[in-house]
Amino acid sequence: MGIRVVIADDHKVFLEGLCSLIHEEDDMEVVGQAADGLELLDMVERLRPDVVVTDISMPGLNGLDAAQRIAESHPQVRVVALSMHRDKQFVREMLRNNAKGFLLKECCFDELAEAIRFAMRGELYLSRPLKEFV
Amino acid sequence: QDITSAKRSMEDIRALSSQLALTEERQRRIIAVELHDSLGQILATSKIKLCLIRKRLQDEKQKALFADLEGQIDSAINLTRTLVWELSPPTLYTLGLVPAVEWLGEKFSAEYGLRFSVRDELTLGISDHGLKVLLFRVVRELMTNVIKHAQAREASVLFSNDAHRLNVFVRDDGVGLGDVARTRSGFQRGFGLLTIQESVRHMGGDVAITPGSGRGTVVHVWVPV
Amino acid sequence: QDITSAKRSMEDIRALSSQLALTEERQRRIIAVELHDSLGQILATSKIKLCLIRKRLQDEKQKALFADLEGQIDSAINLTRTLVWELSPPTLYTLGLVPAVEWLGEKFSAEYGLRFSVRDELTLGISDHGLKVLLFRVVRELMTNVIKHAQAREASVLFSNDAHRLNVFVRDDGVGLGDVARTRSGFQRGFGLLTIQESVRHMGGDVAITPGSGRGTVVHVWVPV
Ligand SMILES: Nc1ncnc2c1ncn2[C@@H]1O[C@H](COP(=O)(O)OP(=O)(O)OP(=O)(O)O)[C@@H](O)[C@H]1O
Ligand SMILES: Nc1ncnc2c1ncn2[C@@H]1O[C@H](COP(=O)(O)OP(=O)(O)OP(=O)(O)O)[C@@H](O)[C@H]1O
Ligand SMILES: [K+]
Ligand SMILES: [Mg+2]
Ligand SMILES: [Mg+2]
Ligand SMILES: [Mg+2]
Repeated sequence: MGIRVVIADDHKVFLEGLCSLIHEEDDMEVVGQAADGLELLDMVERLRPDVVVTDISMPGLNGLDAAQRIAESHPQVRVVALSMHRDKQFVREMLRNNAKGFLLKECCFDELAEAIRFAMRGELYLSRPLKEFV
Repeated sequence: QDITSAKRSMEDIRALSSQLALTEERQRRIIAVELHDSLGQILATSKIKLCLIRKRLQDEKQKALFADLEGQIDSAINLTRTLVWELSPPTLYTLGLVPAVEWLGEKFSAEYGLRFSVRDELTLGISDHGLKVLLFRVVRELMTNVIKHAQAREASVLFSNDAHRLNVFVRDDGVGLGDVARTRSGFQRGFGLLTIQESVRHMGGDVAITPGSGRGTVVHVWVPV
Repeated sequence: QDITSAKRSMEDIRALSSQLALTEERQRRIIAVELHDSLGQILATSKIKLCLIRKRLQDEKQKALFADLEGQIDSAINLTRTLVWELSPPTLYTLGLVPAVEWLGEKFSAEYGLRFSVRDELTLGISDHGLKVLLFRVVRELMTNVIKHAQAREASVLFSNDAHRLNVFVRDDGVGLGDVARTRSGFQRGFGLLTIQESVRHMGGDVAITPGSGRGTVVHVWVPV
């Protein structure tokens, strides 16, 4: 069985696009789609995925806080952030919350599958323009 | 009686200028969120769709056209991001005052080739939203002044607090304000310092401007906490 | 001596609030122009490229994805246009004050279902750029007040002038301001009217608020020309 992924983004069309991309990869599958941080926590609890790919700006609970809670309650679940934000401060904060990757939304298509595989192996993956930040 | 009403007016006016700043910031924020959430997402989604189509393409010419198109969408995304930041920095709202000032320091350092360092010695968080927004505006204006007027090589922003007040020090090693600029008539040359003074006093704090040790300028802003 | 300095302060402050409004408007304008010129162009170019590629497509599935993609770019273009207007209406800069107020009147009429008519009896043009921008902000605030507070069915804006001054009348047939709101302490409930008063006085004019004939409110703003 492939890598079990839950993805979270409050933008439905974008979320579906991500699912289609993951669908084309042989070694992974989407087991859950969340529209906000709270729904994400709930799915992590119920589905125990291997990897979570999450947006940062979401209503209710944002991706930063969701990552922190996942790190506390389910440290074995690897979190990859996927965001429009491209500043050091966001990357740093996400890594502080134990994230295993940070993807920019415009880069994610080429890098998404790769980042998920890295996370699965417990390795860090950053979108190319962000590499200078660490 | 005249003096009392004049005093009342000054207070009104202080409230007014803070209020203006907050209203403006709120409007900017609304537009920035719209840009980030709606436009940014539409563009990101377009990029995904392009990617899905591209994977199925055979024709080389088509592929080249696609690469071009993806480049366009990338620049649209980057431009959107820049405009969002210029309108209203998401860092301020999501991460808080100090990270937002750090971000600004990095941006200014990169753009203007002076070193802007930020030190955070705060032992408390700023929960009041209005205070956060106003302090960011104040610090941004002071940092902009350093860039516009100081001819400094290094500058720093320090945040600290004790039990009663929160301090921000903006220091530079530039030319200094000179005597004229520190008097009231000096303030009238620009509106930045006057605006800062009014809005900080409205928060119950104040501003002190002194020469730096050696050279340059130190601006100390404090507000009660 | 205290009174003199208090007077001077009031003048400073009037200058300050006008200055703030102008600076803010200038920044918004810069961002709006960037959105319109840069982002708008990129999106328009993307649309053309999409079209070029689509014409070469055979596969039906690809065609469907493309239709979708073009829909996305169209909504990005529309959204950009809306944001440009919200930031800084191009009409104000290219056509002038009255057309910009007409545009706003139509927008408000469509959005809030009350009738906003605009009448132009001006025999002169407003060439001063700052005056144009400040008057637009004043009229926009008055129109917003009508929408927020008046519960009116009809409202109108009239521009007129004689040899010495330019007048703007904003009338509505709503609930009226009541006595409290017309007093100084009434103004303190909001900042809109206070801001208007300060910036109009800074231009050497003034504001008068009176009950409408029958019902509603008339706000008369005048500035010297
Ligand atoms: N860090 C500094 N170093 C040297 N001079 C300064 C510094 N900050 C301010 N000044 C002087 O003080 C004056 C007043 O500053 P202020 O911010 O009030 O106005 P401004 O920056 O000139 O214009 P505005 O802020 O309205 O765009 C400036 O014109 C400048 O001469
Ligand atoms: N056209 C109107 N009809 C009825 N009442 C009005 C009208 N315009 C203003 N008011 C009253 O006058 C008060 C003060 O208006 P002002 O524009 O100063 O503040 P605001 O609109 O309440 O808040 P702000 O403008 O700061 O967002 C309003 O709260 C409202 O009660
Ligand atoms: K799959
Ligand atoms: Mg989001
Ligand atoms: Mg300044
Ligand atoms: Mg108002």
